[in-house]
Amino acid sequence: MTATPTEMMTIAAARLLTNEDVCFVGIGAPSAACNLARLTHAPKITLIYESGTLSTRPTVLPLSIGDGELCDTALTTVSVPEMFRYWLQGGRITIGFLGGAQIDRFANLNTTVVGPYDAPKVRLPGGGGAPEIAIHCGQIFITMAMGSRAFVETLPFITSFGHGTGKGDRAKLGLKTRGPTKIITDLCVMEPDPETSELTVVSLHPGVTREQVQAGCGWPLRFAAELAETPAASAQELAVLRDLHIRTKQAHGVAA
Amino acid sequence: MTATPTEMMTIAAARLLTNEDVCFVGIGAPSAACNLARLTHAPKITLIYESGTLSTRPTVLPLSIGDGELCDTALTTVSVPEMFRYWLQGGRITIGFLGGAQIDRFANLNTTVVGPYDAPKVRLPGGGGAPEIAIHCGQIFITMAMGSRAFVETLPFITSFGHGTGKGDRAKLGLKTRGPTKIITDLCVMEPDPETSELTVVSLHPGVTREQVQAGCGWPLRFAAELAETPAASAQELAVLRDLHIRTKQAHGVAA
Amino acid sequence: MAEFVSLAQGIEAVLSDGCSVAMEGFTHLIPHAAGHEAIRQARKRLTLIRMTPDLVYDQMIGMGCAERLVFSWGGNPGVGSLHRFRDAVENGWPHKLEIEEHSHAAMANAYEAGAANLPFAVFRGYKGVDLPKVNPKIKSVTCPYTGEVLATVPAIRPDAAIIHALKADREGNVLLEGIVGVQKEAVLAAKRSLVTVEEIVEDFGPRNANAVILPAWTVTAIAHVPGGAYPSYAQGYYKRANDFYIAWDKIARERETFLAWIKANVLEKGPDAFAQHARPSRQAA
Amino acid sequence: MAEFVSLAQGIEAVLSDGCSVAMEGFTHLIPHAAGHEAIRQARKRLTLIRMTPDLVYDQMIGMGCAERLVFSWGGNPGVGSLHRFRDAVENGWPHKLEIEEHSHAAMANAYEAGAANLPFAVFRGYKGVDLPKVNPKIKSVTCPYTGEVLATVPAIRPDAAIIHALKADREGNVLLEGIVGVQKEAVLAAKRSLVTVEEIVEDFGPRNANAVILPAWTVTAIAHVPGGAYPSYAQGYYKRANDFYIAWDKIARERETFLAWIKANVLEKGPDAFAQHARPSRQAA
Repeated sequence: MTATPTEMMTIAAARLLTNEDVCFVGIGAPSAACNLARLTHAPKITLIYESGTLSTRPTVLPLSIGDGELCDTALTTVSVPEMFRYWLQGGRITIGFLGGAQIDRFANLNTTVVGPYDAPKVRLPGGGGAPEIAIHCGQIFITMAMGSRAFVETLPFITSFGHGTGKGDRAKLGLKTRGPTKIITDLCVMEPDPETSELTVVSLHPGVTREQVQAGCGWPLRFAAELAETPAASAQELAVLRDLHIRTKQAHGVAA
Repeated sequence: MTATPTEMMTIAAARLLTNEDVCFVGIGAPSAACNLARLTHAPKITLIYESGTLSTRPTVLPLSIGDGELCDTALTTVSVPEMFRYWLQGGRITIGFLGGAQIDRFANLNTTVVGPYDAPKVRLPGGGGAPEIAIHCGQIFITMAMGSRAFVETLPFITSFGHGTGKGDRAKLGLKTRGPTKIITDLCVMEPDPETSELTVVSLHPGVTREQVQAGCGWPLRFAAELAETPAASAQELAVLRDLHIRTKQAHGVAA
Repeated sequence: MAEFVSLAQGIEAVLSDGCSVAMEGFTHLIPHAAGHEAIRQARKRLTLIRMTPDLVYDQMIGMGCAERLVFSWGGNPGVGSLHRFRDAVENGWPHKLEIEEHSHAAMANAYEAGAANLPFAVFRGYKGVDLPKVNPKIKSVTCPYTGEVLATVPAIRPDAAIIHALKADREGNVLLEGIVGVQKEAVLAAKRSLVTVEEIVEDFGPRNANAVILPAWTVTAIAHVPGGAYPSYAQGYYKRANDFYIAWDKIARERETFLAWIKANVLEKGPDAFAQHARPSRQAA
Repeated sequence: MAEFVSLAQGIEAVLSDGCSVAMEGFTHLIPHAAGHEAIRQARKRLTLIRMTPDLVYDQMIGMGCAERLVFSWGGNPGVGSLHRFRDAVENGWPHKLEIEEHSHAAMANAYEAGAANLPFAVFRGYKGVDLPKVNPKIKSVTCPYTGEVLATVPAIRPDAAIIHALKADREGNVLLEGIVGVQKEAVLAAKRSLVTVEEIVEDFGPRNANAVILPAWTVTAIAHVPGGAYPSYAQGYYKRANDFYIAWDKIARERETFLAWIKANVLEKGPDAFAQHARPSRQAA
């Protein structure tokens, strides 16, 4: 069995998680990655969804951030004001997952508009929890499929803050959290450069070339001097992930 | 049967309450008055204790503001921050009960210190909920036994605000609530004068003379032109109140 | 004190043309039946307030009920776009829609401040992002102790709040359970409120001492609308109709299919149409 | 992640000389056994934070543990004075006690702000009263939208929080129920926390979806101390010992009777002495 690029993204993200993490989980790849970690090497990982469910253990993936499954399997469920005040702003989350329609080389994200704000070409959903997830979680993992319309030179709108215009910008805003530390894509893993905070490819997924990665990015990409290859998905990782997706599809009648 | 002065105070206070009231109840006479009203003419009155119990219906009087009985018989119980934010500051209380060690002629109250704050002669318990009860409830009923050390010319410390130095002071502070509208004592009932807000005796309890009331007050008291006599306690009022006290004593081993 | 009414009476009582309304429910307990009734009554020039407009506001926007939208995330959860919302913002169809956009944290805090009768909320947010440049309501205060500058947002104080809840008792108290979102805050922040419920019971019976309950004297009107949250869900009653959320993407993508769906499923139906979605399963308290 | 410890170990772990501590419980669930252990371990120069000092702090103040008291109502509920508190404030016995006095609303808001990781809380209060004249920590901010001036109080962020709860499960999650006061906020606002519990259970079992639970990863240490709230109470386990609250008035009135009581009931006893007060009656969740 070989992992699809999307599966490889999910698996690579899952590997970064530990039993000690408290994750603020978004729908889609983050939810799949967090639950894959929970069902494999990190059974004690704590998952929190912004709908208020604390320490939830879904047996299928939710389609929405507030599926009943999340509440049924949670330790407890708090109100949304409490979630944002005591839990997110409270600084109790170690890892927040974000994604977006667009990302720039300093891992700032746009999920608001393409084109001018007042007369948008494409109106995207907006920020939701992202602007504050980006600043309150200990660190941020971003999962996004690559493409030159997604990885862009300049964002039309900054919905959530990554590293601004480079190293030191977070500190200037008084932020003590680390911001985006890993960008896990369908082709590679990137990290901010320790000196400049510019995103740098540190690991290529099996079979992926530098050229393929560059083709999926709107700015000239930096590659680490010692470029690693992401270990291939293990049979167990793939089996557990696919089983999770099958269960999910059976439960919802649709994929999540 | 004749009511004792304390019973008369409780009964006179109870009569002022209606089915439509939402009362923020303190321990002692206010609790007895509110529950007497509930057990007689105002069965649908809503009682709230600052411990977080909403719409509570105790069968015995609580000794403390947070007795288990209040929670057991409540519609629900909220946290104390929520109580003070959503319910008291939220403006959802029609009548707040207050008492105090000392009161002045404009119904300001002291429950903090006698003597200088930094070197008190007597250190009293302090404000608790009173400073905000005094400003957020629709109106305030004060229950206090009279005495020249309690009804004083000048307060050493204003713990909760009544009518300040006279009519208009509440409005100057931006307050839209009515403040103290009734002072129910063991000897009489007082109301702020409509023109000056100075406390004025409007009704003497049965058998009480003007001289007795004046003897229990440290400033020259004003009496209403048409001074009423408080209707005597009815047999039913007394029976229900005494029965409540007996049940309370049996439940606690002590009076409340 | 809460009055028991029909859904039509309830919407008439709390919702008037030009008023502001918060119809809340965070994924769970979204008051869809009430939204349909507002469309049937052809309410106009509403300011619609909701963290996630969801299908309920996509439908109302598409039918021209809204003059202004206050929101923090305008997508179809797990699916994609809200096409009627996009068509209004991008193309002004059926007419121009003003938007006031926040983050979730800001709106959650703004509801909380509204319930607490404060004029504004303070939170740590919006650092380094563009939304404050396009939303003049986002301001700041300085902490008088530390000097830290914190974000502020005006309290949400809607004219009306409309929510769906699990149960009401005969006295008009309302019980919520599960993902409770900001519904309690929305009701407490509003001038008047309508609650649609799955069930009316004699009393709630044994329950957790800290159950989430809105006392009768905080609610204006209660309407019994079983299934009224569909295609959202009611914990312990019926599940979220994920397939309908996916189907909506296609229905709402084109104006014609949207209008046809509304005609057949809203204009030519009544609140009873929701009852088929209510399948009582277990007690929720 | 919560560790299970003895009460003695728990107090050693979270409470050091000179630190600030919030031992909360609003009438219900007051951590008296923990207070006794702090006295036995002879903690000194503590900043004691509590809305209602109650008997637990009267005892600690009388034994010289406290340098400073942050409080909002310092009486014996339903009875009268806290004599050891008064003796400290009025006569400096056993030594001078600094006080920082607030209203309940201010402290409740300050705990809430602490739990929310904010530096201060905003509320509408203290109008026309004298406390702001003697407490320089009471300040104000101006609403950036309405111009209204509102009161502020610094967030409470204690070094340690100590509470008593009904149950912990084997993973170290903590369940509260009934009058929950400000305990959750106190734990979330503190750097470290100790929770004494009536019972340790395998798991909480069926419960309300919105039960008040502190997850294991928000708690430092848990000690099993049945009866540990006595003479306060634990909902569903044992009732408030109103007779002891009344008896305390006489015990604490004189220094000698107070010291004799502490010697016999605290210094010469251990946490096991509280077990006699625990009479499990019903499940609380």
